[in-house]
Order: sequence, then structure tokens, then C-alpha cells
Amino acid sequence: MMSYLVRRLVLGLLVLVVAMLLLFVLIYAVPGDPATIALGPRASEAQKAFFREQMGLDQPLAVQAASFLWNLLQGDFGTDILSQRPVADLVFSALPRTVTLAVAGVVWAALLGVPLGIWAALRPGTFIDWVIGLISTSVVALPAFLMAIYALILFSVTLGWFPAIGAGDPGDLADQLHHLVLPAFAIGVAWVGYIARLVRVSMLETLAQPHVRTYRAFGVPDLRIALRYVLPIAVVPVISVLGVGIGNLLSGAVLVEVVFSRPGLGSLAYDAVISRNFPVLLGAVVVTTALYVAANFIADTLIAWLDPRLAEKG
Amino acid sequence: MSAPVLQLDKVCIRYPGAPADAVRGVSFDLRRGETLGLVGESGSGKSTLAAATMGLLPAGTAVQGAIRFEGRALFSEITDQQLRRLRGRRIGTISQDPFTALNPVMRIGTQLDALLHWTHDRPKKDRMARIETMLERVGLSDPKVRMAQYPHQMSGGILQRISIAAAMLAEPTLLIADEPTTALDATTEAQILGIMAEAKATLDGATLFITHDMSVVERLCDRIAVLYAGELVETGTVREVLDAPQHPYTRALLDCDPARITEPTRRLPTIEGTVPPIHKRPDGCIFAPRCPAAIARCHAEAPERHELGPRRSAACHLASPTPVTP
Amino acid sequence: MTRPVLDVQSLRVQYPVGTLVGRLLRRGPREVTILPEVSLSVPPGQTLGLIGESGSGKTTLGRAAIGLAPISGGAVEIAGIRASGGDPKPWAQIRKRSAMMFQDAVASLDPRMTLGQSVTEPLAVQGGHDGNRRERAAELLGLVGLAPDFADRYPHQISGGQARRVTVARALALEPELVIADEPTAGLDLSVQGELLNLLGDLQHRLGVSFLFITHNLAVARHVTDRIAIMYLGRIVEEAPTRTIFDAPAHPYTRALIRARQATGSDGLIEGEVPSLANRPAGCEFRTRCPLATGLCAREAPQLRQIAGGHSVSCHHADAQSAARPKNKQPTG
Amino acid sequence: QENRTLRIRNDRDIERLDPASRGGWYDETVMFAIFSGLVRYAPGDEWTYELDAAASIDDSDPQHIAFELRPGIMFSGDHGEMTAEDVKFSYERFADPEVNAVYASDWAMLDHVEVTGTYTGIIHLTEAFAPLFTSTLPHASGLILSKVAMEASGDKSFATEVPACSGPYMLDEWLPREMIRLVRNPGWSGPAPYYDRIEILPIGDVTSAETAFAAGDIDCTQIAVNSIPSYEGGNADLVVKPALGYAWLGMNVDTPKLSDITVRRAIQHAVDVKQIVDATFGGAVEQANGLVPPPLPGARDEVLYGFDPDRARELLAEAGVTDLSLSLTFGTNPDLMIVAQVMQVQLANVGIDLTIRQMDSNTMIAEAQDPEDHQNIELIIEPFTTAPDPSWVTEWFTCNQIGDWNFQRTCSEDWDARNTAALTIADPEERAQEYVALQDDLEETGAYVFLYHGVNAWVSKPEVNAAYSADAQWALLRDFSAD
Amino acid sequence: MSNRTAIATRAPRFATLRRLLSSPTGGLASLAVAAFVIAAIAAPLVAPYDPNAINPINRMQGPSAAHWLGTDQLGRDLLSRIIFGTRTALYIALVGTAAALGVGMAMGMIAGLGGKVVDSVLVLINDSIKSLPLVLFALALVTIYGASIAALIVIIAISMAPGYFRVVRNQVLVLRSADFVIAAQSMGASRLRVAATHMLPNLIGPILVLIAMDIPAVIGIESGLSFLGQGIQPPKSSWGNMLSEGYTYVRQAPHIAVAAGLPIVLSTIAFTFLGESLRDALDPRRAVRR
Ligand SMILES: Nc1ncnc2c1ncn2[C@@H]1O[C@H](COP(=O)(O)OP(=O)(O)OP(=O)(O)O)[C@@H](O)[C@H]1O
Ligand SMILES: Nc1ncnc2c1ncn2[C@@H]1O[C@H](COP(=O)(O)OP(=O)(O)OP(=O)(O)O)[C@@H](O)[C@H]1O
Ligand SMILES: [Mg+2]
Ligand SMILES: [Mg+2]
Repeated sequence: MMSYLVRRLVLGLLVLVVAMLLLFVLIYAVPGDPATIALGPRASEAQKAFFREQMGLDQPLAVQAASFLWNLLQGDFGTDILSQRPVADLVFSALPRTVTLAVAGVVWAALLGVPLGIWAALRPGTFIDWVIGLISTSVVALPAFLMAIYALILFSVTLGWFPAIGAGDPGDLADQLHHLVLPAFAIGVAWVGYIARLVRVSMLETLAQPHVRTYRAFGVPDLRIALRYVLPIAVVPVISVLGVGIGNLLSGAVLVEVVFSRPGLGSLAYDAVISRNFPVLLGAVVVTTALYVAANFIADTLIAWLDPRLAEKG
Repeated sequence: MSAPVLQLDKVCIRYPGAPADAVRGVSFDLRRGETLGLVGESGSGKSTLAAATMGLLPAGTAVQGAIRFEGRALFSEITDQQLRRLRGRRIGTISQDPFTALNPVMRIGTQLDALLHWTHDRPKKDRMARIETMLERVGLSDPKVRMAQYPHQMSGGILQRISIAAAMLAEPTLLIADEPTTALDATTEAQILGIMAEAKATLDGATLFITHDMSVVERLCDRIAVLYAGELVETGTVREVLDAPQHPYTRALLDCDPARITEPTRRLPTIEGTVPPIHKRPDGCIFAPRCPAAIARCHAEAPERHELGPRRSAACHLASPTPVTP
Repeated sequence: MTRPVLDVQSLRVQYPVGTLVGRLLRRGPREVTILPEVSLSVPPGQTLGLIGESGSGKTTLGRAAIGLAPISGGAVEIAGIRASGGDPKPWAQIRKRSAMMFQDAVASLDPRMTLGQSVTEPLAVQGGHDGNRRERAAELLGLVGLAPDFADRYPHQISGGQARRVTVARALALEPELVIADEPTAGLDLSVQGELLNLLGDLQHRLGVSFLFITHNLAVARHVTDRIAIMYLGRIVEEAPTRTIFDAPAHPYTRALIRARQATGSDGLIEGEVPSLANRPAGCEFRTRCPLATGLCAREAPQLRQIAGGHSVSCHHADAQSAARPKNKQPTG
Repeated sequence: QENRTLRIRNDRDIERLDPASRGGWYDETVMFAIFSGLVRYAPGDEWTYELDAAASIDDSDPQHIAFELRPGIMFSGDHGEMTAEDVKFSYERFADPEVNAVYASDWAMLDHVEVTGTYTGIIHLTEAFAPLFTSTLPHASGLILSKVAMEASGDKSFATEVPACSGPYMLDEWLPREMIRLVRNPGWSGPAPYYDRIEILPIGDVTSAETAFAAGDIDCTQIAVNSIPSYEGGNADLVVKPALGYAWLGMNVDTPKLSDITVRRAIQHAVDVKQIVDATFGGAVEQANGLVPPPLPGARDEVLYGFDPDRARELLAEAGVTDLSLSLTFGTNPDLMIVAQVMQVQLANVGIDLTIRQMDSNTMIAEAQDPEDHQNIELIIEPFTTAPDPSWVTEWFTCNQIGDWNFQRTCSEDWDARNTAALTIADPEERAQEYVALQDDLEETGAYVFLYHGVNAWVSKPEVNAAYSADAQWALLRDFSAD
Repeated sequence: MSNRTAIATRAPRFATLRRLLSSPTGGLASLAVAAFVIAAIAAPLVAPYDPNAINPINRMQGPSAAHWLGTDQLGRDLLSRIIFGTRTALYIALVGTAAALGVGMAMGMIAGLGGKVVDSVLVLINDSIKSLPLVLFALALVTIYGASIAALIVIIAISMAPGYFRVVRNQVLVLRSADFVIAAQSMGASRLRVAATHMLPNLIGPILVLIAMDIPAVIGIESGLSFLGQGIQPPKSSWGNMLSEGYTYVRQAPHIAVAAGLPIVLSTIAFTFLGESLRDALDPRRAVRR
């Protein structure tokens, strides 16, 4: 078990390094001069050159990559080329926002999707199964930004229940939660459907396994079998999907963050791409990748805990 | 005398969507202290009968006739809810495949405890102690260690012993064992049979033992019931049936047993012909097309059950009361 | 003596365990040895029975014989073709000349292929038979007593016994010299079992096929094998002609196996549990359960040695004399 | 004591608040509140200025401008009182190479600032500089920093770490990309603004800003031009003002397909600007007649080559091109997407097949500036925003801007010379005429179709009295009040 | 001889199709998908208006008898645009998914069948790709290819291939130790043959379900990119574009986004149920149980 997790962790670190290298390749491929963008149209060539030199943008890419990684090892994320602030400040102020959003979104989706999936799996082929299937597939289809804007119009503008923008007062937990509701809703809706379908299939498959019959042969009540003994096995694939899902949400929450004007990692990375603010981009991606790795690691740990066979197979 | 533990009365079972009954008109009874060996060719309905007794047939399966547990009929006098409560407590099972019968992701101790769910009002320590004792009884040398292990960490023989322990923990009145030793080698099989024989001596109940292996029947069972194509063809005590089989199928089956052939031979006896598909059964005796002794009547008229003695019968026109061999 | 069809020479099979990183960090054992060093041979036209407790490595040996298990030492020679290690060429040759029947017949048939396709799969693989595959399928199925219409069925639509027959038909498609049959009769009723064994016997008679016959069933082995090898924890502990094994077993484990057939109670049976492969006892690996075990057994592992013509055994306490006294429960040490 | 707070949207977060190297309007909006200049733009519809830190200023001599500061203005953070030394420091640093001022051209004509007293001084220019009072002094380049604070900080320039504030507000807290809070600067001795606190929320997406406004989360926001109609007659205060912007269709004369002026002329005739503007903005915006936006001197009244599809077809026939297919490149902007789609239909009418290439704006700029890749650009739209002086409009169309911002790559030495000279024409009338002529020449090249100047539209809650610059590019935060 | 469930089912041609159409969900889903395909092919015949005919006077009209779903910001008929958009949607969904599937499947097979090192490297690459922001790929690719359908498809392939990779690899790892696969190997079948004839058909089931669920994901990616200005370029109408336009005008004309969302939801339902029914129909084991 330990070495299984050690392996996952080492693999995660490798993912981080490879992702960074890929990122450098991409940065190389994306045109657009950071100096021009940062200084605006009125800047002279000399000013731009001076700026490039200051920010180390005149170095060969490999040198830039190496020095970025080297500095990163020492905990230095570099400097935002636009506002000259330490990238770490930007990234770590955005980080909790994004993590809470992604986690809240997936958690509420799981809280609703898992019971729906179980319900459908316990009554396969019935009307209920069909209705749950229909609803869950429809919500899977709706892009989050559309859910977001309609949720805004309904709950913020019309009903005035929830604030429309921002992440809430940093010191005020209740306020932050209040601000979290709608974005988490928007981001989670599709996941409700996705999780419900996944849980259903996985439950049906597990219910057909021979050991489930043993429970029934011992008179264990059906609901108890489903919840106590089948679910822990059936959620294994769901958890690994959720691990990846949370990871994706971290960088994929851009649109929802834009709509709710929530300063998060997704929109930070997006803005950085658009303004070719590469130090910020690198910082944001390092952190999202690390979170992705962490989310998967947590998922794997959970799975290893749920299914000891995996841990030994490695 | 009290009611038999299990009594089957003209049981017919049809799977949903199947063209014909998988089990037809099977009657036998099983009394306290007895072990009944249920034998017959593959697909003859042995497992189906076991599942019916436990009420674990697939939804939509039609069951006719009566299956009585301690005198009360399943489905009519015993509701599904009640039957569920009987399972595990009064009716125990040992399944065929030890590798898949246990939950792969649960420790053995926890798992056995989960199966004994109705005892959960007792303190956990007591329950665990009981499980430990039982594992020791089925011959596991280090029960504590085993309880902390997962199924994939154990061999088939150990798993099968654990299954037996699980079934016996409840001290069931009726124990149903469906080919529990098929996957095991001879020494392990012998150990398991030993455990079962011991259990039989201590438990105040009856056992239904399904197998293909006549020598196992001989070693463990008191009585035997022979199925062919869903029908009960012969029943009686082990000695009666094995020593003087009255149904030609039983006879043929015994002849096929390589263990009974003392001189090694390359050419093993078989029964000529094939089992008719369940929906294309002949009008007369179901075994007639393969029967070496068949007479004209066999092809025209299905044989009644011939009572050949106390609790001894054969479904054959040619059957006659057994001269009990000394 | 004629050259054996199958000759397994000091074959060693290890499965990697633990993890990549765990192994890099050298924590814990890196592999578990299933077969420490097995030698075995099957003469042409004969049947060698392989018997042993569940998990002792019978299936692994069968698979390794045609290169389907990770071989880390030793070699295999089938029909004169010698293969060892990773070079795929000789294995391909070997697989052309041999065939395998799997323990779980139904699972060894591709669920999405019709039986006809499955049966003629070896032909397609080897590109041998260009003719009409359907005809050949019907022919092969006929050989094992199945009607031609079975060619259009799927594996889930037939019984276990029929699935076995299909695997026999498939094994014969290329007219191999060696068939490795892994527990071909498990779960079959006596009549079907008899039919199947007769079928295999006929084929041996007609085509001169050799068999490596893996089984738990001693009664069956007694009839259909020429020689028997007894396996315990991945080692051959005894090998002798079938009659000798039954009449004069020399190894205590073999004796226990044979006796288990006759015993009614638990008297005289060996006690205890099979040790795990990952944690083999030092010295003689059977000593933890052996009624004869002495200090010597704990110190020194016995070698497989010949105690009579064609009869070898690996036990410190086995000799021709004790072998001749099979009924003696407590031979002197 | 009540705490009066204004919550207003800014469409981007601040980047650099240093007057010499500020980012854009999003920075200037904040800078105008936390710094003061000698003079400042007055709120309203006219481009006029009013005194700010200066008690008086003498603009009678175009080369020597005398000023006198209001006494008692204290820099925040105990950096002392504002003196003429600070003015001198603030303006002369634009020429300091270490400051590396991006806006150096604003003070290009500055010779030096002479300090004549604690509060008095004279700005000496090398030449008369017409934009001085329109786009230098009242603009962000005229803001005054604390020399003491700058020297104490040890840096020649700064980005967001403001050493000392000289305006009525000062920075209280900045949560990057979330909020900037301004509070009153206790040292400010000028007219006190109404609000005690101003919370500026950077909200990039205009739809979400409008939603937030509708939900009551913010008091004031700029809105999308195309949503103006939905606020008309509503209970929010709507302000729409002509923007100091210009959008035009440019043609890259360096590409083979567009090297022929006849073809370019045909395209000029093929485009129905009025229809485009109506379709895009639903009547809220007028079509443009040139580059210089109307409130500025030099705005034109009409175009030379207007919509005439028949003439366009004739010209194409004359040029001998058939099956002309062109690409139109523009950045990420929903309005331009509509413009492009209408234009696509219009050009199809004269037999030109238009492919739309919308792309990330910075990618587009990089492509247009690249020595080779600029060949990918045929037609291009890039809307510019400008300062209130026509020189800011025309400076991008010179020969040496080729490879930078002259995407059309039209080049005329003569035109460049006249454009430079126009900077120093003192007579406003004459200067305006020159800019009209310069635009005429650009249109003659055939490489330009002028589209629109646009408007800036804002909404605010009814109880808020909003204040904007003449083009409503900036919300003048100091001038906001409430009923 | 024994005879268990010996139901002699021949495997006639079109058996799969018949099985598919005979289940109610499968039948309905096939019908719906067929409708989408027809709409795509016969768009000019089906659509009531020219999807690109602009009519500024009629901009942002709500649904009416003349325009069933209303008009957009240029006065174009939304229904017609949706019908024409079906072409784009089906095209990118099918080609994009096929590309992602091809790449992901090839990599998954190689990883599953290859050695540990190859496997680790491929897993590493895929995980790394998955952890990077999609927008970045989009930008890089749009720059390399220009904003075109080709670029979009490459973006989709890159962002979705890791998903297929994962499923295929895991399935292959399971199948690799399946008895029937080992049986094939025992006959001397080459790796390629094992992969093609034994693994592929047995992979189809889970893959089909994944594909069906990914169709909306593709459209989601497309609309997200349109939202960010990197999507399909007009005059091609696309659902994603319409969605992002609908977002821009959501306050004045909420019907645009609703109209654009409608076909996405319907197609998702249709494809998902078709995928699942198809999986069941393709699997000879499931077919009997029905
Ligand atoms: N779920 C089911 N649906 C339809 N038919 C079934 C089902 N399960 C079993 N059958 C059929 O019912 C008959 C009896 O099957 P059963 O499993 O009881 O046989 P068995 O005697 O236990 O055989 P074996 O010795 O091979 O275990 C067989 O023909 C079988 O094919
Ligand atoms: N791929 C594998 N990786 C690791 N261990 C394996 C693998 N395959 C088999 N083993 C182990 O090798 C041992 C021998 O297995 P094998 O299947 O050869 O036994 P067997 O003698 O055929 O048993 P049975 O009688 O139950 O069929 C077992 O302990 C098994 O767990
Ligand atoms: Mg059975
Ligand atoms: Mg085996």
C-alpha cells in the first residue's frame, strides 16, 4: 500500500515536470511579444528591449525554462511582468478560490449524483431509471457558462438570493459560502448527470458479481447490500473519474470564473495566456498541475483504501 | 416426529423467458440430522433447486408446487421478508467457487461479521471472538491473522474453509453446499469433507450437498437424490442407491465413475446419446432415448414415481423394490 | 529412448510483485517465484498427469511451456524446438506444434466470436488452411461430436461440457503434437467427463498426440495418464509411472493425496495450511505439514532423486523400501 | 457617521500606476483618483480642463508655462507637502533613461521645469507642443509624484506599489483581480470628494458586469454598446457618449491580392458602413467619416469613396480580377464578429468571397508585425482607443510604423513629414485642416474603410450621480456623488 | 451429452441492427439520431430560411409564427441556423471524436500491450497533457493552423484523447490476462492480431458509451472556444457559436441561448441512448437477456 502510493506520488512529480516542459514548448509556439503587450503600442523598440532584458525574456527558451525550474525549486515563482508583483502572491491568492469552487462543485454533484445513480441501479429498466437517465443526460450536455448565466439571472437578478459576482469578503466565511453557491451550482450540474450515469453502470456491474449473492444468501437486506457492500466497490471507478474531474475543473473552471468574476486559477492562467504573461502562466500551471496530481493522488489513495487488491498489483 | 427440515413437493421451476421448466415435479424430503447428496448431470437443475430453497431465483422465475421449510411453505406461508430473515440464520449456504464468493475488498473478519448482521446487537468483541473460534474449528491455524487478511491473499482451500465457517457460524438448521470442493485438490478436499462431517455431528440440522463426485457422496451423505434433465429419477439412502440403483440413469451414471473402475482403462464408459433440450422433451420417459433397457412403454408413457420402500423411490417403469444387501 | 515431445528443463518462472518505485527503492521482494526450477518431460504419444494442490503452479507450468509466462531461467523444448527467454521466434514455432486447453473453457472462448470462428482461429492465425473456414469448422466440431449448427452459436449459448469440446476441437485444428490440457474435466458430470476423456484418448490413439494433463482428479488421472508428476509449491516432488504413484507413492504428500481418496474421517490426513509462495519454508518446503519431518528436513532441502527405474522423488525419507510399503503410516525415520 | 461607499466596475485590474509607464484606462481611472496633476479633465461633455493641484496656471506662452501649486497638499504616508520640486521631478523623469518611460513622447518637447519658489515654477518647452493642454498635462502624464517618497523607495519607477498618493484618495487595499479599495487621503486639501470609500471591482466580462449591476452588486458599470437599448427608459441612469476611438477596415497593401489600388478602391465602394454599424449597434452608434473622432479637431464630415456597389463591380472588372477571395482578420470581440459577418455578405454582393479569421488579439498583432507572417493578413480590423488629440490618432500610419502598428503598410515620406509638422501647428483651425487632409490622403491610398468611432455607455444606480470624462472612457471617481 | 441453455441462435446478417431497433430506447434514439443526420444532409431543403441572410430590422425577435425559434442579433432565423449548425456539430463531433479515439486508442493499445516502460511513458504524457489548460493548446493550435475546423479538431483530439487512452489502456490491461486472449496467444497469434481481432471488439462496448457521452463534450469545447473567440468561423453556423452569442445577448434576448441549447441537449440524449443501446445490441451476451 505504501509503495503503491509512493509510486503514484513519484509519477505525479514526473507529470509535473513533463507538463512544464510541454508548457514551454507551447509557449514557444504561441506568438505574441510579451514586451509589446505589457508596454503597449507607444513603447519604443529600446524600451521593449530593456524590458525583455529585465524580465529575462531575451534568454534562449531552454535557459528560461531551466531558470524557472531552478527558481521554482527554491520556492520562487518569478514576477508578474505586468504588475511586477511576485507570481506566488497572485497564484496563492487565487488558489483557495479555485479549490473551494472545484471541490464544492464536485462534492455537491456527488452528493446528488451518487444517490440518483444508486436509485436508478436498484430499479433497472423501470420508469424511474428511465427518468433519471433522461435528466442526467440532459444536464451533461449543458455548458457550465450557460448554466452560470441562467443561474445568475434567476437567483441573483430576479430573486436576489445570492450575490452575482466575486468570491466574498476574504475574512468572512459565511460571505464566502454565500458567494460560492451559484458558481458551485453552475459547475456541478453537468457532473450530477455524469456521476449519476457512472454510478448506475458501476453499481449494476458490481451487483452482478458473485459475492453479492453471498450477502443475499445470508439474508442481508438488499438496501444494506447496496449501500454498505456494493457501493464501496462501485464507487471506485467513480472516484478515479472524480479525481481527474476535479483536476480538470481546476483549469477548466475558466468560463464559470469569468461569468462570476471570481478570481481563480483558471481565469488567472487564461488571462496570463492572453497577455503572454508567461511567469504568471507558468506559476498558475505549476499549481494547477500540482493540484491535479494531488487530486489524483487523493483519489488513488482512496481507491487503494477501498480496494486493497489494486494496491498490491501496483 | 417433527416436520422435515426441507420438503419438496412436486416442485416445478421455470426461468423467465425459458421455453420450458428447468425443474419438473421434484419431490423429496430432508430430515433433521440427515445429509442428502444431490447428484445428476450438468444442467439438470441442482443449483436451481438450491437457489429456489433460498428464494434466490432471478426475479420473474415461476415456482410451482411447494417447498416447505420446517413444515411451512416458502412464498405462501413464509413471506419474502421472513425468508430473507431465515437465510443465513436458519438456512446457510456454502457456494461453489471459493474465489468469487467473498467480497474482494473486505477483510475476512469484517466480512464474516457483516454476514452475521443480525447479531449486531451483541458487543463487537464477542462477535469477533466467536468468529475466531469458528475459524479455528474449520482448521485455520492462525485465525487472527486470517481475519485481518483479504480474500486475494489466501488459497482456495482456506477460502473454502472460511465459507464453511461463515455458514456454520449461524448454526443453521439447513445447510446447502453447492459443489464446495470442485476447485480443490484431494488433500484439501478431504480436509473440507472432514470439517463438514464434524459439523454434521455437532449441528442439529440437515445438509443438502450438491456434487458430481460419487465418492464424496459415499463419504459424507446419508441419502441421495438423482436428477436427470430437471426430474428426480431416483432417491434413497446412499447404500440403497449406490449398491442397488433402480433407475437405469443412476446405474449408467455410477458405471461412468472412474473411481469405481478398479482396473485402469483408457476407455471410460459413457451414456450414449444426448440430453434432449428442455423444450424438446420426449413424450414418454425422459431418459428413454438413451436407456439401454427401454421398452415400448417407456417411449409412450412417462413413468410415475415408484415407491420402492420407505423414502425410497425411482421414476422408472422397470423399477422393483430393492433387495437390501447385507 | 525416443526424444520427448515436451521437455521442460530447469524452468524458472517469477512474477514481478510490488511496484516500479518499490523495486527501484529496493523495498521488499521484487518478485515471487512460482516455479523455482522445474524439469519435466512427456514422451511422444503419452500422457503425463500433473497433480498438485490449488495454486501450486500447475497452470503456470502449462502456460510457461508455450512461453505464456515470464520465464526467467531454463528452457523448453517442444517437438525438437528449443525456446527460452524472450526471443519470440522459437515460441511461435512451438505454438504451431502444440495447443492448449484452458482451465476455464468458457472464458477461453472470445465472447464475441462464434464457435465456428473460435474453432478455426488457429488456422487463421497460422494462415495454414486457405479453404472454406466454415466447412473446416463443421468438420472440427464434428470431430468432437457437435452438430454443424454450433458453428453459429456464441460461447454463452452452450453448456460447460460443450465449451470443453469446442476447446478440444480448437486444440486439434492444427493437428498438434502436444496438447496441454488444464483441468479439462472440472465441473463436468461423470458421463460428459467420460465422453471427453474418451475423445482425448481416441485422438491420442489416432493422431499420436501427447498430453500434459493437469488435474485435481486422481480417479481420472489413474485411468488416462501414463505417468504422473506431483507438484507442491511449484516443485515436482515426485514423478513416476501412474501405477507406481498409486501403488507405491514415495513422497509423504503423494501418499496423503492418495489416501485422501479413501479416508472417511480426518484421520491420517495431513494437517495445516499450504505455505504461501512468497514465504517458502526453508529446507524441505513440505516439512511444515509433513508427518515425517525431522531436523534434517528443516536444514536441508531434498533433491529430486531417482529411487527406482523411472521413479524420482524429493524427500529425505523416501527410499525404495518405504515406497514399497505404502500402507505403513509411521515408517521409521 | 455614515460610511459612504461606491462600488464600481473597472473592466480590468490595475497593472502599473506609474504615470510614465502606466498600462491603460483601467490604470488611469485609479490614478486620477489617487494622484493629482496641475490640471485635470473636467467631468462633462466637453474636453476642458480645470485646476487641480495648481492654484493657477498660465498658458499664454506656448513654450513657457508658469504654475503655482495649492499649498497644503500633503502626500500620503508622511511624505511631506507637495512642492514645485515634486512637479519638476515628476515631469523631468520622463526623459530619464532609467525610468524608461513608455509615455516619454508626452514630454518629448520638455526642456526642463524651473523651480521658482516652494509652490511656483515654470515649465520650459523646446518647442510649442499643441497636445500639452489636451493630452499631456490633464492626462496621466501630468500627475505629480512625491520626489521624497520616490527617492526613499530607491526605485526609479514603480508598478503597483505606489510610494505616496497626491490625490484625494489613496490605496487602502488591493486584492489582485478581485477588488481595489480607495479611501480618503487625509493629506488632501483640495475639494473633498463625496464618497469615503470606493471599491473598484475588476470584472472583465461585460455580460457578467451587467448582470451584477442588475443584481445590485455594483453601483455603476460600463455596458456593452449593443445592450444600450435595453436600458433606455429603465430606472438606471444611462449615459452614452461618443468614444475617443476609431475602428477601420485596413488592407495590407503588401499582399499580392491587395497591391492593386483599383481592387482596394473597389472594396472601399463595396462596404456599406451604415448597414454594418446599424446591424452591429442597433442604431446606438454613427458611422465614421474618418479616423479622428468628431469631438476632436480634424474630424471629417464625409468620406471620399462611399458605398457604391455598382462602382465596386466596375472597378473589379477594370482590375481584371474575378473570383477574388480575401480573409478578414480581427481579434476577440463580439462586435467585430458581427461587423465581419455583415461585411461578408456585402462583399459577396460584389463577388468577393470573404473568409473570417477571428483570433486572439495578441496573436493577430504578432502576426501583423511579423516580417513574413504579415502576408497572412489581408483585411484587418483593429479598433484603437485614443487620447483627446488628433496627433494620437494619426501617429500609427507612418512609414516607420510598418512592422509595428501600421498594418496597412501604406507609406509616404511626405505624409510622415506633414504628420510630424502638424504636432506643432499652433493655430487650432489650421491644425484641424491639416488633419483632415492627412486623413484624405490615407483614404486615397484605398487601404482604409472607416467604420465607426463608437460610444461609451455607462449605467449607474439612480441615486448615484456619476461623472465621466467627455468620452466616458474614464469614470472620474473624484466627482461621483449621491443624492 | 449435456445441454444447457442451448438456444440455437443463428447469427444472421443485420442481427445487430435488428436487436438495436427492437429495443424501445434504441429505436427512439436511432430515430432521433437519424433525424439529426437528415437535418445535416438536407439542411438546405429542411431549413425555412437562408441561415446567413441578415436582416437587421428583425434582430433579436422572440419566437413567432414566421421564425419558430426567433431571430438572432443579425436578424437571422435561429431555426435555420440550428439546422445548418447540425452539419458543423455532427462533423466536428464525429471527426473530432474519431480523431481523439484513433489517437487515444492507438496509444492505449500500445501502453496496454507494451512493456512497463512504454506504458509509464505514455501514461506520463497523457496525464501531463490532461493537466494543462485547454486554452493554451487552443491558442497554440489556432496560431499554427489558423482558426479553422482543422485546428478545432486537433484541439478536440488533444484534449479528449487522454480520456480514451485511459479507458482503452485499462481495458486492455484487463483483457490482456483474459483467458481467451491468452488462448489466442497460445495459438501463436501475433500481438497485432490479438489486438485487432480479440481486444478491439471487446473494447467497443465501453468505448461506445464514452463516445456517446463525449459528443456533447465536443460541442461544449467548441462553444467554450467560441466564447473565448477561437471557435468556428462564420458564415458556418455552429451550435457552439450560437451559444456563445446567446450568452453575449442573454439579457436582451434570452431566447437565443435557449434555442442553441436545445439541439445540444436533444442530440446528447439521442447519442447517449443510442450508444448504450448499441453497446447492448453489439454484445451477443446481452442480446439474449433482453
Ligand atoms: N438464469 C437463468 N435463466 C434461464 N435458464 C437458466 C438460468 N440459470 C440456469 N438456467 C438453466 O436451467 C437449467 C438448470 O441449471 P442449473 O444451474 O440448476 O444446473 P446444475 O444442475 O446446477 O448444473 P451444474 O452441475 O453444471 O452446476 C439449465 O438448463 C440452465 O441452462
Ligand atoms: N500473473 C500473475 N502474477 C502473480 N502471481 C501469479 C500470476 N499468475 C499466477 N500467479 C500465482 O502463481 C501461483 C500458481 O498459480 P497457478 O494458476 O499456476 O496454480 P494452479 O496449480 O494451476 O492452481 P489451480 O489448481 O487452482 O488451478 C498462484 O499462487 C498464483 O497466485
Ligand atoms: Mg450448479
Ligand atoms: Mg490452474
